[in-house]
Amino acid sequence: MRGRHRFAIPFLQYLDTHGEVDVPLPAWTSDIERLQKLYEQMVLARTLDQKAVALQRTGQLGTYPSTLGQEAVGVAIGLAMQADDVLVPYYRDAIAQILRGMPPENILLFWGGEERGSDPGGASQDFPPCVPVATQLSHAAGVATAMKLRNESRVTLVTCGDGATSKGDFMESLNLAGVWQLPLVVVINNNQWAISVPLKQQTAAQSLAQKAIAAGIDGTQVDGNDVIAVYDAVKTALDKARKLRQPSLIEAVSYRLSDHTTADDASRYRDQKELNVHWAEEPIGRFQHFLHTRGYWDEAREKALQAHCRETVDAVVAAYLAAEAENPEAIIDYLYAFLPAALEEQREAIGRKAEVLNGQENPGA
Amino acid sequence: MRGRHRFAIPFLQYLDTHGEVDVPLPAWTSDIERLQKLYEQMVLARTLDQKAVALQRTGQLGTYPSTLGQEAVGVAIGLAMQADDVLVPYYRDAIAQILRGMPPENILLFWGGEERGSDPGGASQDFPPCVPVATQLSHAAGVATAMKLRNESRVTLVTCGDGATSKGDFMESLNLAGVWQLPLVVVINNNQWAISVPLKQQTAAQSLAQKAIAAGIDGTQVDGNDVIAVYDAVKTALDKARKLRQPSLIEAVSYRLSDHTTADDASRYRDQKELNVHWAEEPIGRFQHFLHTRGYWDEAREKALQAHCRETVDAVVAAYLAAEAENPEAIIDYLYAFLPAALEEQREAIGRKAEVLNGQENPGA
Amino acid sequence: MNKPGLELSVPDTESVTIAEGTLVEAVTLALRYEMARDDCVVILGEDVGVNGGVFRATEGLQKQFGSNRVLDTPLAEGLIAGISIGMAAQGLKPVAEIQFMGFIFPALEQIACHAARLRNRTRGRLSCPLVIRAPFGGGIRAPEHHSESTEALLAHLPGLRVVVPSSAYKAYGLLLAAIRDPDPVIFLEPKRIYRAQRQRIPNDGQALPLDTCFTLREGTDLTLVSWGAMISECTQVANDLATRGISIELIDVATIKPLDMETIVTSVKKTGRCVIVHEAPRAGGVGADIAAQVNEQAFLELQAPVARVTGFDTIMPYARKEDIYMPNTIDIQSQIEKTLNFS
Amino acid sequence: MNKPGLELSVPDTESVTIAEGTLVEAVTLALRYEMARDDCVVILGEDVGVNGGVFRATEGLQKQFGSNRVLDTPLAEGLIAGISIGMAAQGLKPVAEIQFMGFIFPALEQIACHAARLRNRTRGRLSCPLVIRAPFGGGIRAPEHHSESTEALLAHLPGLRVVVPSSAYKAYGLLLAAIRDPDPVIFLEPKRIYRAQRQRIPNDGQALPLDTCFTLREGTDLTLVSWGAMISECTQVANDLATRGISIELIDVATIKPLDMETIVTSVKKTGRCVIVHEAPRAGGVGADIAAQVNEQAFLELQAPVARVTGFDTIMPYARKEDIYMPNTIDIQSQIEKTLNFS
Ligand SMILES: Cc1ncc(C[n+]2csc(CCOP(=O)(O)OP(=O)(O)O)c2C)c(N)n1
Ligand SMILES: Cc1ncc(C[n+]2csc(CCOP(=O)(O)OP(=O)(O)O)c2C)c(N)n1
Ligand SMILES: [Mg+2]
Ligand SMILES: [Mg+2]
Repeated sequence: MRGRHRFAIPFLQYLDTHGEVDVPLPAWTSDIERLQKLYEQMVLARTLDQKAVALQRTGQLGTYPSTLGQEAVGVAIGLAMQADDVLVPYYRDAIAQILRGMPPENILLFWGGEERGSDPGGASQDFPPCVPVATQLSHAAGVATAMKLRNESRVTLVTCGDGATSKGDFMESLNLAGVWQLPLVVVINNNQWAISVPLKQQTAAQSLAQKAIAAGIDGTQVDGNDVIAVYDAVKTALDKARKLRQPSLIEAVSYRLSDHTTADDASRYRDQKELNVHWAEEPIGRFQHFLHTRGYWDEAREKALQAHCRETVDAVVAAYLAAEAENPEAIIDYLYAFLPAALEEQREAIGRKAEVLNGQENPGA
Repeated sequence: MRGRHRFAIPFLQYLDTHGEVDVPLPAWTSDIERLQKLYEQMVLARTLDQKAVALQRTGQLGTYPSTLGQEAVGVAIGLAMQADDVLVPYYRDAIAQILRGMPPENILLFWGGEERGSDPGGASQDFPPCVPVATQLSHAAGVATAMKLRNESRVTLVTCGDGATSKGDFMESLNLAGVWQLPLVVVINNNQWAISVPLKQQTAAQSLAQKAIAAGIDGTQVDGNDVIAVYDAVKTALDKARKLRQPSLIEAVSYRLSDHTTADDASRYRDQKELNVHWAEEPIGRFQHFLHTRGYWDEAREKALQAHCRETVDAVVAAYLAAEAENPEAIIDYLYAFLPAALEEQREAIGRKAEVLNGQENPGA
Repeated sequence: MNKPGLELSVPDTESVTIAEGTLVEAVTLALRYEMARDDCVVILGEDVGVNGGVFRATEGLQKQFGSNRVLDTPLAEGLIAGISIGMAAQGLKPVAEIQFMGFIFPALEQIACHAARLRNRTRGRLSCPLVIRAPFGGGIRAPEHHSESTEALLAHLPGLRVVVPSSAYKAYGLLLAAIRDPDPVIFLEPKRIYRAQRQRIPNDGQALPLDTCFTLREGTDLTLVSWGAMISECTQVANDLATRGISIELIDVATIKPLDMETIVTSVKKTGRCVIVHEAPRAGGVGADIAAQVNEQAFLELQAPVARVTGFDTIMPYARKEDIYMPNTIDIQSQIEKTLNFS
Repeated sequence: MNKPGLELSVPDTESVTIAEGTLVEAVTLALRYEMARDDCVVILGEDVGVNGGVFRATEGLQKQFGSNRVLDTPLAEGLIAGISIGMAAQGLKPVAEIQFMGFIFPALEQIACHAARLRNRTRGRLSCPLVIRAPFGGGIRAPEHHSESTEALLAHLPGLRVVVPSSAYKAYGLLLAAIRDPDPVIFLEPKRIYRAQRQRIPNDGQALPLDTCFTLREGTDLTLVSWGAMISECTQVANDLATRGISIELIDVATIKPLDMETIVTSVKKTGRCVIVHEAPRAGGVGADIAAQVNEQAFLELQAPVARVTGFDTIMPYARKEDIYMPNTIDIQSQIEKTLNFS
C-alpha cells in the first residue's frame, strides 16, 4: 500500500481518421464476414436512428436520443457479447440492444411512450435502458456480483456517457468491481458532450479511462470511431472478465453528431465548425473506406445493404405503428407481483377513468 | 485527450518507523519551536482523547470516536492552516479543531449531546464535524468555490477517512476541484479501517492518493505517523492552493489504534497482533525519539508537558461539566432564521413538555 | 439578512418595467432582477450556462452576468446540492437548478442532512440561504423520470421551505422571496404550465410572502385546495361550477412548507366542505397532511369528509398513459359534486 | 415465487425450536432460518460480516454461511441499494442492511427510481425481491443522524412495501415474509426496543402477513394506532387506562405500505375516536395519511377529530434534549383524554 506508484493508460486505434491502417490488425479481423457485419450493422443503426428522429419530428414518437456518429460503440458491444451475458445499457444504446435480440420496434415503442418497449425479447436478462444517469452502473455491478457468487462464466457489460462519469455511483461501482473482482466491463461512450456541457467542463482528467486507476482496475482508451478498435477492446475485456474474472473500463472516444435528444438544439451551444471537424472522423465512412481498400466491400453490396436497411426500417415502423394498445390497468398491474388489497379500488378507478377518457376521444362511440 | 497517459503517485516520509531520518529534512524543520509544538500538541491531543474515552466509560459522555494513533494528522492540519482558511472536518478531527481555536470543552459538549458543542469559537467559518460519511467533501468544494469566485487567497481544507473514499460524493467533489481548479486540499486520514472493514475490502486501489488521478489533480501519499511528512505535505498543498489555485489530495497513512468509537469493540474483528505491529509505528513515540536524538527534547520538558496536559484536560472537563443547560426551545429556535407562524404552537408545546419532564426529574421541585 | 417580503430598493441598473411573460420567463426575470440587485446570487446546475437550461429558465443570464455568476456544473446532483451548501455557508446565495425533479434523489442526502440542518446544527452560526429550483409534474409527454411530483418528500423534512408557484406572477414574486429568504428553499416549477399563459409581471422586485396560501377566488359552498399546475384545472372547474350557481373558494397553497393552515381552515370553517387536488400519488401526499389538519381544526364545521383528488398510487406511466394517471377536470368536478352531495 | 405468507417446508438442517429472544435476536433468527432454507438469500451491507453488524443483527451469519452469502460492502449506501437491485434481478434475494436509517438518503435514488420500479418498467420481466433493513428511531442517545424516523418518505413511493415490527415475535415473522416477498421491502427495525424485552419465538419459519395491521388489544372507547417502538408506550398507556375503566383498542400498523386501512377504519367505526402516535415529525408523517383516510372512511362515525401524537416539526435534537422531542406516555395519555372528552 505504501510507496511510489506508477500507472499507464493505453490508447487503442487501428484505423486512423481516414480509414487508413499503419499498425498490424488483430487476428480476428481475418474473419471478413465479421468485418462486413460490423459495417452493415452500423449502417442499419444509422438508418433506424434517422428514421426515429423523423418520426419524432412528425409527431409519431416522443423525445428520442439519437446515436448519430456513435454507431461503432453500440455495434461493437452488440456483436462482441455472448447471448447469455447481460447488457445493462443506457438510453443511447438502441443498436446494441437490437443486436442482442430486441425487436427493433420495441425501441420505438419505448420512446413512443410505452413501458412494453423495454422488452429485450426472448429469454434475455438484459436491463432496460436507464434514464437516471449512472445509476445503471450499480445494477451492473450487482448483476456481476450474482454471476460471481454463482461462479458462472457469464459477463456483465454496462455502458454510460462521459457526463455519467462525474456522478458518484459511477465511481462507487467501479470501485466495487475492483475490490470484488467482478466479471464486469464498463464502456463509456465518450461522445464529448453531456447535453450542452463539453467534456472539459466535466472533468480535468486527461482521459476518462484513467478513472479506472482510482478503482485499481485496468482502463483503456480507444478510438470510438474506429469500430475495429472498439470491437477489439470490448472483446478483450469480455474475455478477461469471463476467464480471469477481472473487471475493466473502456473509454470509447466518439462524438455526438446529433443534438442531445430531439428536445435539444445543439446549435445553441456548439460551434458548427467543431461539428464539421467531427463529421470528417465519423465511424461509418472511415470503415467503409477501409473495407473498400481491402476489397471487402463494393458498390453492389452497398446498394443491397441500403435497400435492406430501408426495408427493415419500414417493417419496423409498420410494426411499431400497428402495436395494439395496452390495457389501462397495466399502469398498476405490474407495480407488485400481487395487487395489494389496498389498491383494488384504485385499479377499478383506473379502468373507469380510461373509459371516460376514451369516450372523450371518441365522442361518437 | 487521446493518447497514452502516464501517472505517478509519490510517497512522502522523513521519519522511519523508529524515528530515524535518512533523507534531508524540509527547510521549515529548522524552526525547532515548530517541531516542539507539533510534539506537544500530539501529546495534548492524546491526553484529551483518552480523557474523553474515560468520560464515556463512566457515563459522562455519549458515543465518542477516539483519535488514538492518528494524532499526527490532526495536529499537522491544525498547525499548518491559516486562521481565515476554512476547515471542513469529519468526526475524528477534534485536535485540528482545537488547534484552530475551538474551546476544547466544545468537543465534549458535542459528544455529550449538545448542538452548541459544534461552535469552533471566535469568528471562525469552520464547519462542524460531519457525521454522514463523505458529505463534507461537497461542502468543502462549495466553500472553495466561494473563495475562488471572490478571488480570495484563502484555502479550504477538508478531511475524511479511508472508508469515505468509497462513497460517490468523495469523487464527485474531487472531480469538481479538478475541473474548477478550486483552492481545496483534501486530506484522507487512512487509518486502514472503516469500523470493521479493512482497507483491502474497501478498494483495490494500490493507494488512496491515486484517486486523485481520476479527477486530474495531484495526489500524494504520506506516512501519516510521521508528523514531519504530514505537516510538510499539508503545508505544500495549502501553498499550492493559495498561490496557484490548485487542488490536491493527500493520503495520510495512519492507523486506528482505538476502537472505531466507544460503541465499538474492535477485538471482534481485528487481530491483536496487527494492533501490536501498529503500536510500534505510532506517531508520538517516533517523533519523541527524533526530537531526543536531535537534542530538541528532554526529560524536564516532557515532565512539564505532561503536567500541563493534565491541567489543561482537567480544566476542560470542568468547563464541560459546568456548562449551563440550553433552554428547551432551542430545539426549534434555530430551525429557521425566523420562527414560522405555523410552528409557534409547537414551540409552546416544547416549553410545556420540558417543564413536565423537569418536574418528573425533580419530583420535589 | 433581509426578512423575506420586505420592500427592497430597486437596483439602478434595472428600471421598473411591466413585462408580460410566461411562467418560465417570470423565473428568468426574477433571477435576472435579483442577480443585478445582489451580487451574492450565483446560479449553478447542469446546462444552465450557454444553453440557458433545458427549459430556458436561465436563458441569457450567463451572457449578462458572466461565467462566475452562472456555473455549469459536472453531472452530479448530490454535488450541486452539496456545493450550494458550502457556498451558502460562505454568504453566497446559490440558486441551483435540478434539471428535472425526477433527478433530485441524489441530492436528498445533502438537502435533508445538511441544507435543512446547518443553521440548527450550528445554533445559527452558519446558515443555508440557498434555493434549489426544479421543474416538476407531468403532462408533457416526457420520458420516464421526467414527470414526478415528489413534493411530499421534501415537505416532510424539517428546516426546509417548499414553494410552488401556479402562475407567472407568483413565480416572479415567490422566487424573489425564495432567493432572499435566509433559509433553504425548494422551489418547484410546474413545467406543464411553463408556457401555458402570458401574464403581466410588474418587474419591480417585489417579493411575495413565503408563508401564506393565496385565495384565488372566494366562495361559500366548498373550499378547493391545490397548488402548481393543477390550479389551472381547479380554476376551470370553479368557473364552470359558478355558472351553475355553485360557489367555490379556491386556495392556492403555494407554500407547501411551512404550511399556512390558517387560511385553509378559516375557509373550510366557512364553507364546511373541502376538496384537495394534487398530482402526486395519494398515499403520503401533501394532501393527506392538509386533510388531517382540516379535520383536526375544523371538525365541528365539516359537513362532509375532506376529499382528495390525486394521482394514483402507482408509478407515473410513460407518455401514452399519462392522461390516465393525471387528475383532470372531470375527476375534480365529480369529486366536488360528491362532496357537495354528501350527507 | 412464493406468495408471501404461504406455509413453507422447514429446512432439514434446522429443527423447529422455540427460541426466546430479543427483537434483534429475532432478526438474526429469521435471517438464519431463511438463509438455510433458500440459498438465494444473500446478506450485504457495511460491517455485516465478521462484525455481525453494529447492532449484531447479522451476528454469526458469515461464519455459518460463508463470505459468499454475507458480504461486507465498501462504504456506499447508494451502491448497496444499487447492487441489491442487480442481484435481485438475477434471482438472488439480497437482504441489505443500511447501518442507520439516517444514512438511507444516498440509497433513495436507487430505491425510488429502480427498486420500486423495475417490475413495472419491465412489465413483470425483471423484479426486485430485495429487503433493505435499517434500524430506526430515537431514544438511545446516539449521535446526530442516528435517530431518524423517515418512514414517511418511503411510504410515499409507489412500488415499495414498508414494514415495521414492534416486537421480537413480529420481527421474526415479518422479516421472513419480507424476504419471501417478490417485491422490494423496506424493513425498519425500532432500535430503541432492540433489546427491550425477551419473547418466545417459535423458530418455525412461519411468516406473518405483509398487508394487515395487528390488533394488539381490543377496546371500545378509542382506537390507538401506532407502530414500532411507540407500541411500547401505547401498550403501557392502554394498560394504565384500563385500570381506570377506559377501553382502548390498540392497533399496530406494522405494514406502513401498503396500508391496511380496513382494520383501522373498522375499529374507528366501532370506537368513534382515534389517536395516532408516531415518532417522526408531524408534518407529512404517516399519521397524516391515516388520519386523512379515517376521516374519509369513517366520517359519520367519528365523535372527535382524529388526533396525532408525534415528534415536533424540527430536527431530532442531540442526546440531551432527545426526550423533549420524543412522544412519551404522558403525551399519549393526555391526548387520549382530550379526544375522549371532545365534544
Ligand atoms: C441523474 C440525472 N441527472 C440529470 C439527467 C438529465 N440528463 C439526461 S442525459 C444528460 C446528459 C448525459 O450526458 P452523458 O453522460 O455524456 O451521455 P450522452 O447523453 O452524452 O450520451 C442529462 C444531464 C438525468 N437523466 N439523470
Ligand atoms: C453515509 C454514512 N454511512 C454510514 C455511516 C456509519 N459510519 C460511521 S463511521 C463509519 C466508518 C467510516 O470509516 P472511515 O471513513 O475510514 O473513517 P474512520 O472512522 O475510520 O476515521 C461508518 C460506516 C455514516 N456515518 N454515514
Ligand atoms: Mg456524452
Ligand atoms: Mg478509517
